[in-house]
Amino acid sequence: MILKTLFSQLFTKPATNRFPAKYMPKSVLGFLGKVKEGKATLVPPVPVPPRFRGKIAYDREKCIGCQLCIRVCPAKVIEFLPEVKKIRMHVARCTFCAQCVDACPVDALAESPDFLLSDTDRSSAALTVE
Amino acid sequence: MTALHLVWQAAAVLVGGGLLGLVYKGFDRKLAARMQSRIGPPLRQPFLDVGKLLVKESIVPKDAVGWLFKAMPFLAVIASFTVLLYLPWGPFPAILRSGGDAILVLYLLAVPAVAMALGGFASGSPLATVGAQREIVMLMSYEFPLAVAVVGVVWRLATLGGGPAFSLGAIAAAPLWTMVGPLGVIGLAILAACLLIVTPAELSKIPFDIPEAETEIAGGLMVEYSGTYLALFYLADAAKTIAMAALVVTLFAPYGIAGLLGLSGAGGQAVDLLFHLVKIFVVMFAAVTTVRVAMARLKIDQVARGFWLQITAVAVAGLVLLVLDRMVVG
Amino acid sequence: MGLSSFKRALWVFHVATGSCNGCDIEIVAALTPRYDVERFGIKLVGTPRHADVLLVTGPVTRPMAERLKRVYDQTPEPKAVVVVGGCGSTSGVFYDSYNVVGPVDKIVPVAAYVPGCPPRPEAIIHGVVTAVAKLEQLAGEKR
Amino acid sequence: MNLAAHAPILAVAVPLLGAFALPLWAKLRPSLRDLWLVLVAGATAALTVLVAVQVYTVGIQVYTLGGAWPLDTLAPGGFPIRIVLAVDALSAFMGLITALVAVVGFAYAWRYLVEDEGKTLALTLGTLLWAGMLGMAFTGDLFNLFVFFEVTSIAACGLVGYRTWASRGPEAAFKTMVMYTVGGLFVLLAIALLYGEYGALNLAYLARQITGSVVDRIALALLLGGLLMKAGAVPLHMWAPDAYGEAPAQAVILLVANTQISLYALFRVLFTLYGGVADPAIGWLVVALGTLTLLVAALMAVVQMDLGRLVAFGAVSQIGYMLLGVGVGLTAIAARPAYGLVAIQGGIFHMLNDAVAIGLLFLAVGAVEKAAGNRNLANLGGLGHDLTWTTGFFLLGSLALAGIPPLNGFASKLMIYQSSFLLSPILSALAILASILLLAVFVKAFQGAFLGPKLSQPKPVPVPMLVAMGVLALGVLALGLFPELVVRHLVAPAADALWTGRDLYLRAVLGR
Amino acid sequence: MTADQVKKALASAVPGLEVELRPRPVGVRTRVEVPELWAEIPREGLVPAVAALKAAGPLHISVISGRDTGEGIELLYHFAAGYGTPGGEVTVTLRVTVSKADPVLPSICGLLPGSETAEREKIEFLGVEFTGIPSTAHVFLPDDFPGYPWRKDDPETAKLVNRLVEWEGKNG
Amino acid sequence: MAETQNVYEIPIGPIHPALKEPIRFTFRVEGERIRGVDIRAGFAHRGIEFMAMKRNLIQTLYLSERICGICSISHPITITLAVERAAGIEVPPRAQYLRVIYSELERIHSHLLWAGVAAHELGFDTLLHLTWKVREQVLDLLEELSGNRIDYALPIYGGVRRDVAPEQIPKVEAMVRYYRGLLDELLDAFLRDPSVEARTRNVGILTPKEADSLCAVGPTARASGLSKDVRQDRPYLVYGELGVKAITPRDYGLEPRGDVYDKAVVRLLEVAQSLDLIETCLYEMPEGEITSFPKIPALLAFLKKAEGEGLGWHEAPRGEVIHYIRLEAGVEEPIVWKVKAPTYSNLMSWVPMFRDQEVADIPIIAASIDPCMCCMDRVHVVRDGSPGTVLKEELLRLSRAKTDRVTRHLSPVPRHGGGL
Ligand code: SF4
Ligand code: SF4
Ligand code: SF4
Ligand code: SF4
Ligand code: SF4
Ligand code: SF4
Ligand code: SF4
Ligand code: SF4
Repeated sequence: MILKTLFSQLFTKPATNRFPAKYMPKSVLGFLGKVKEGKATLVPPVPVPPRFRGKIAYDREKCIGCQLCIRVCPAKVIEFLPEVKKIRMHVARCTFCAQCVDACPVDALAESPDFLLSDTDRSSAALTVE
Repeated sequence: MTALHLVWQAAAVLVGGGLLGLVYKGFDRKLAARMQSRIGPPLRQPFLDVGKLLVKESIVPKDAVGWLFKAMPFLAVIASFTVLLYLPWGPFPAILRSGGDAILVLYLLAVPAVAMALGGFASGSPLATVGAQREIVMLMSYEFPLAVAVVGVVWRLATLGGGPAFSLGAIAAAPLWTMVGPLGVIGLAILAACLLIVTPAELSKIPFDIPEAETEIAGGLMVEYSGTYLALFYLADAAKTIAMAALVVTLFAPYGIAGLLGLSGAGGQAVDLLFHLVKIFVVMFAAVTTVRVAMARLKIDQVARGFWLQITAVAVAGLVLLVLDRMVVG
Repeated sequence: MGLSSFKRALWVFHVATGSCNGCDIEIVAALTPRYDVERFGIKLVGTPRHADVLLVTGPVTRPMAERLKRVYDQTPEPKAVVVVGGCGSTSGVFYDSYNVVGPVDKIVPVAAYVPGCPPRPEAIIHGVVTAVAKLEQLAGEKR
Repeated sequence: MNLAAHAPILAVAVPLLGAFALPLWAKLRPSLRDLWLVLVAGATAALTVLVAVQVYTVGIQVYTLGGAWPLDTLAPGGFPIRIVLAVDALSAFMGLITALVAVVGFAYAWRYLVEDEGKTLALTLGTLLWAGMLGMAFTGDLFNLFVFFEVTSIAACGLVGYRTWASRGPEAAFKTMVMYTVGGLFVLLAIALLYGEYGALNLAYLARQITGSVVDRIALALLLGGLLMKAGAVPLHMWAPDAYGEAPAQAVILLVANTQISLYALFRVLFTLYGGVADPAIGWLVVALGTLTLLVAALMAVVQMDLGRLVAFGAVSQIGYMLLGVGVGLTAIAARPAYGLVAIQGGIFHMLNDAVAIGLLFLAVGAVEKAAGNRNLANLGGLGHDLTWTTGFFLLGSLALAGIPPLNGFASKLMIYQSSFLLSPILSALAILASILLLAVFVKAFQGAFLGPKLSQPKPVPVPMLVAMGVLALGVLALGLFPELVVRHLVAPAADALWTGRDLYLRAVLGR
Repeated sequence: MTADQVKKALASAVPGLEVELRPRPVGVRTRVEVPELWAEIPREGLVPAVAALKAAGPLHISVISGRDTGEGIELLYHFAAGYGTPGGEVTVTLRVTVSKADPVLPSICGLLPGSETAEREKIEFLGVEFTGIPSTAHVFLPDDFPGYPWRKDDPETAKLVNRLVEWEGKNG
Repeated sequence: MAETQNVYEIPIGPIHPALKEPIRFTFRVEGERIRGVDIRAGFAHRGIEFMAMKRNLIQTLYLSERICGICSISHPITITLAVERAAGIEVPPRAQYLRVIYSELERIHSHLLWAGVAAHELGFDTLLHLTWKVREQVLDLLEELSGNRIDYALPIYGGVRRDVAPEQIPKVEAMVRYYRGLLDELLDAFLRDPSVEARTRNVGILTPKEADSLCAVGPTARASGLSKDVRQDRPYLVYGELGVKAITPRDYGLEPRGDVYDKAVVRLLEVAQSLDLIETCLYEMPEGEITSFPKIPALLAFLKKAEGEGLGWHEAPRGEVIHYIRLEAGVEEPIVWKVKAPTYSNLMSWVPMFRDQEVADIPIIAASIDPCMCCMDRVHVVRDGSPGTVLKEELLRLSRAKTDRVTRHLSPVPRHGGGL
């Protein structure tokens, strides 16, 4: 009977993960400031598994400019910078398929656990990887 | 009682009732969330919602009959808050009393529904129209069992010579359960059950939220309302929830506990008032919160048929038992 | 009251403009017990009239563009648009279709973008919070 | 000549004679006709008020025309036509209702009726109907009651059917005529029986003599039947929706008042004539008919698609409430006078409220028809965008009729619920149910006609029509907000007249 | 149903039809071969062939694929014959080519109502016509869509393409 | 109103709050009953097949994943099967098992998703919360295995991209155990709840005959009692040797009626079936390579040379998916790629399912085939082709007729009861 489940859930701990705080703070900026000062804590999101496909990390030093990543990327994320033979990634376009990671012959690309990428500007510095 | 006194008391009840309504709404949402294994919104969420709605733009759609569209939220609020004035509050008698306040309350409870339906109709949107149609059918469906339950209790009390007819105050003062015979007790229990079933319907809560059915008609009645007008309906709903639960309590469980605890005077009154509020909460939790989390929405004709046939039959059976009880007990 | 209650009682309306369902189901997931955005007073509503925030997913197909605009116009002020997903933010993989006219910010003004394909529910929460922070900043500047 | 003393007979005679003169004036010039009508109506209304004031302040007014004394009618071979008027508080109350309705109706008709569509005829018939109603209300003897009954019947049927170009008008008139004639025959038969038994037609005299014999009972049954038929109570209501549907709006409200006058006559018979031999069973019968009427009519209203017919069923339903109230009073008054009196007051008060509220609705329907050209809900819609006042009036009337507080319908219905539930709780539950049904129906109809997107551009509603409706709307509000005043000063004396005042009435007429 | 049965049915309907069997090996421990039949069929043969397939056993149409071959339009009707037989379905693909000058085919909706969506889709995407189809309304594209997206010689669709890559053209 | 009621058209769609893609229905309604329906899709049409003709196959693979985020294994698996067939690529045995495991995980998540959405359509939000709460478990596992909760990016031509690592096996087992323990509660909540039953029994019936002739697929067909399941009928991967049997309501001891209730039965039982399949594969799966092309450049080069055509098919959670692909040597892009999603086949089943049903049943009936598009919740008053042509009056009249019907139902008197 569903009522049994309901009442038992009434008295058990909710399944909710409290990211980033239990309730909406009165002021988000204020809260973030407090977190910075160490006066408040940010509840972390549900932990991501080891090989989570988050924002792609780019090791500019390793990159040899072979453009393989560009060939496999389905979303036109990656821009080739011919003068320097390096790449620039426009993360907002990314589908996080990590095919570029698989393709890169020198492991210049890697998956990162970073997935909280919201921004008010889709071509901000945080969303541009060079 | 001086006029000033009256005004003061009325203001207290209105403000208190409104606040209480929002608080209960907060509890309702919180508990529903907990039953669904969620944390749910903070208790003060309804206040925030209303506050937010008040700062929003209030749009009157092009196809709407403007004055009616705007007037109806006010009518709903006025009616549902007026009910609060006619209800006794535990140890405190109702602010307004008149011979027929039980009937008056019945009608006043119907007014917000009518106001919502009219508002929905007036908004000129097809979805709102469908919702309003459903609201009207709902109103027609549940009103009879509701009337039978209220009238039954009032009548039995009158036959026992308790106070002026149709007076909620009299009912609150003389709990019927101990005055009637065994048949009467069964009858009363049946009527109480009917009233509990009517409660979510009266408040348009699942499984009776047909007029607003979000997945079918996207908010139905309320589709076109925004901002302040929506806030007013929100408040009306909060007040009506309280009123309905308080009506159930007044009719079927008007007991105080101050006597049991040996308290009297101001302390006793405070305890009784608190106890009254707790009872309201229990009714709301049982008839609204629990039901709405544990059921699917029904279809309008299922509801109409159910109320007209089954629930009406049950209610009438309860009434008949009361009548029989009268013949036996006197 | 103003902003302080506004941002703690955000009612959102979801507009799918040709998304692949990925973002849409994650939006719904954000409502369900694990993430429960109702904690923040966020509520999914059935009509733009009740909405404060439009959650837009998808690259905006040709037939949906005009409807998106209409929904935006129907939403009472103040309002904010949060784009959920990479394809809504930039058109993503759908960059060269004859039936895609997006991305969303070409059609309506956008307050925050949530990259991801689809973003995790937490990222969606983060997106809404980002939008709120932006509102706060704007309000602060005005003051 | 003392105007006050002759006021009762003048109140009947002025409209009666005035009506016959109307067509003559119209032949000369329509404006002269209108002037004449204003004079006649004004005089009649003033006379009615005067009578009422006298009755309420001084007491029962008895007037005999064609004889010095009411009982002279007994004398064989005397003056053949003898009109005995006996106006007590209830009669005066009814007179006031007719005056209100008639004045408002004429004001409305001024711009509502179209000159070359029988306006003169309609006004003539209306005045005649008014006269008949006043006669029924004021008369003190049975035969005159019958005569005025017939006057109203003829005038009413004329009003229903004079618009011969409306295909269903004559048909409805015929239907109505049949019912009225049958009703009239019943009444006549009853009178004959009573005359045969007691050799008298004077109400008061008969009331003294009546024994409750089998013949009396048969006569009562016949009277009940005839008057209920005219009042449009279920199951004898079939003519009413047709008639209300076909007659012009200002006439409909007169027809409504006419049904109330018939109820008045019924109450007169039940209380004054048969009061001495009152039998609770009769009371129960009236209660049952009342409940049936209010419920069945409400249910039938649900399925109407024609705005006029829909309101008509609402009107029939209200007759049920009056019957219920007075029936409960009849049943309970002997055993529990307090409740009985409340019930009767409720029933009587509801007459006034009904006249005002349903009158408002019918006038609004007329306005809709005038503005939009039809009354079919399937073709109406969105009138609220333009006809703001009419919209408001219709809504107000609907809510009042459904008994939504604080409008007038609630005040009287509450009295009816309060008292009827003592007889049986199910009665009040059913009465409440019917009200809610009506509410639902009217709200639905309201939305159908007035809300939603605009379908076409309606014509504006002429100001006099709006004013007429406005007067009734004010009535709705005033009666709803201050019911106590009205009950205390107007209704209570009228109700008293039926029961406690019976002896007074008999003594006033018979002199002992 | 076996591949042979299907072959026979097809052969009886369209005499002289060449049916190619392309067995498809599947499985890891126990390898089985799932029969796939492919046949090129003149458009007059389509309806008789489908009728024969239907007569031979429960028939299901999965979809119709198509392409612009340059000279003509090639439609591939993918069926599952013996639909719902555990392990016994035979995939049948009938290839019909029509010229661009006369891109008309008979509809098979009469035999297989489930093929309506697929046929309607081909109308809007390839600009073919079906005789006897219950409805020709578009399914996916607006009714006033100017071109046929899968045609190679269709300039209209290309005009509608927006290349939505914001960084292109900015740098190198 | 007379008995000769007019037939009205109400168009419904295409925006709605809950989820999924937009579509538009045009219902022909008589009084309150639905007499017919026309369906317009394409609001979410992004021209994927068209775009693919301009992209290489690896890019196309990720495009196929974005046909729909719910079936983000099904479409990639199907396209890989088609390409592998066309290009003649062998898939290592372990990869075949892994593909089955991933597909079945997807089926579990998808069916639970459906259950929640269906409950939501019925206004039973608690069930939405409960099912989606337990659904998180399988999403966690999918995230663990694939690196994302949705859009798994797992299949690749020639195999799969990620293995189930030994340390992940206990997690898979834990998930299987978790759902086995919950199954009864789920069945209870959906199949034995009176209010759910009241809304789903005998609603939206699709008879076996109709299902057959309209080529319905997946749970939609199986709920009507047809024992059709691509995994059973037309083996691929290792399904042939796993002994999959199509699930019909008979497996729950019910005679199939083809209504919404039966569709719930089938889907819930399939969750149990998937658990069994996952367990079997987990233990039977041989060791070995997971792809025949560990190096992407090699894969790209091979595909560029490949020539041929091929079909791939798969039983997605909603039914048969089939892809046809044609490759030509020297061209990286597919020459033709045709995608057939299950909803495509089931679209026409709506027509008989809606017929003679009530307007209030539209949401749940539409949801019952688990469409990838079902915008019925917003009544969208647009006449075909020209958005904005307002037909509100019609709808108003319709809704009036509805109230009339309901109230007439209640009223003991016949209409026009006032006749002499
Ligand atoms: S993760 Fe995929 S979409 Fe993103 S950059 Fe790499 S290949 Fe392109
Ligand atoms: S594949 Fe690797 S090395 Fe080549 S361009 Fe990309 S990041 Fe650089
Ligand atoms: S961002 Fe990705 S998951 Fe979201 S709708 Fe677009 S393609 Fe789908
Ligand atoms: S799969 Fe085909 S039909 Fe569907 S959106 Fe893509 S191109 Fe259009
Ligand atoms: S329904 Fe599925 S196949 Fe059709 S457009 Fe949407 S995602 Fe593509
Ligand atoms: S069936 Fe639906 S959910 Fe599955 S891939 Fe197709 S569109 Fe997506
Ligand atoms: S069909 Fe309904 S659930 Fe699906 S996208 Fe449209 S509105 Fe949303
Ligand atoms: S305007 Fe039309 S498309 Fe837009 S939300 Fe409303 S119904 Fe949907």
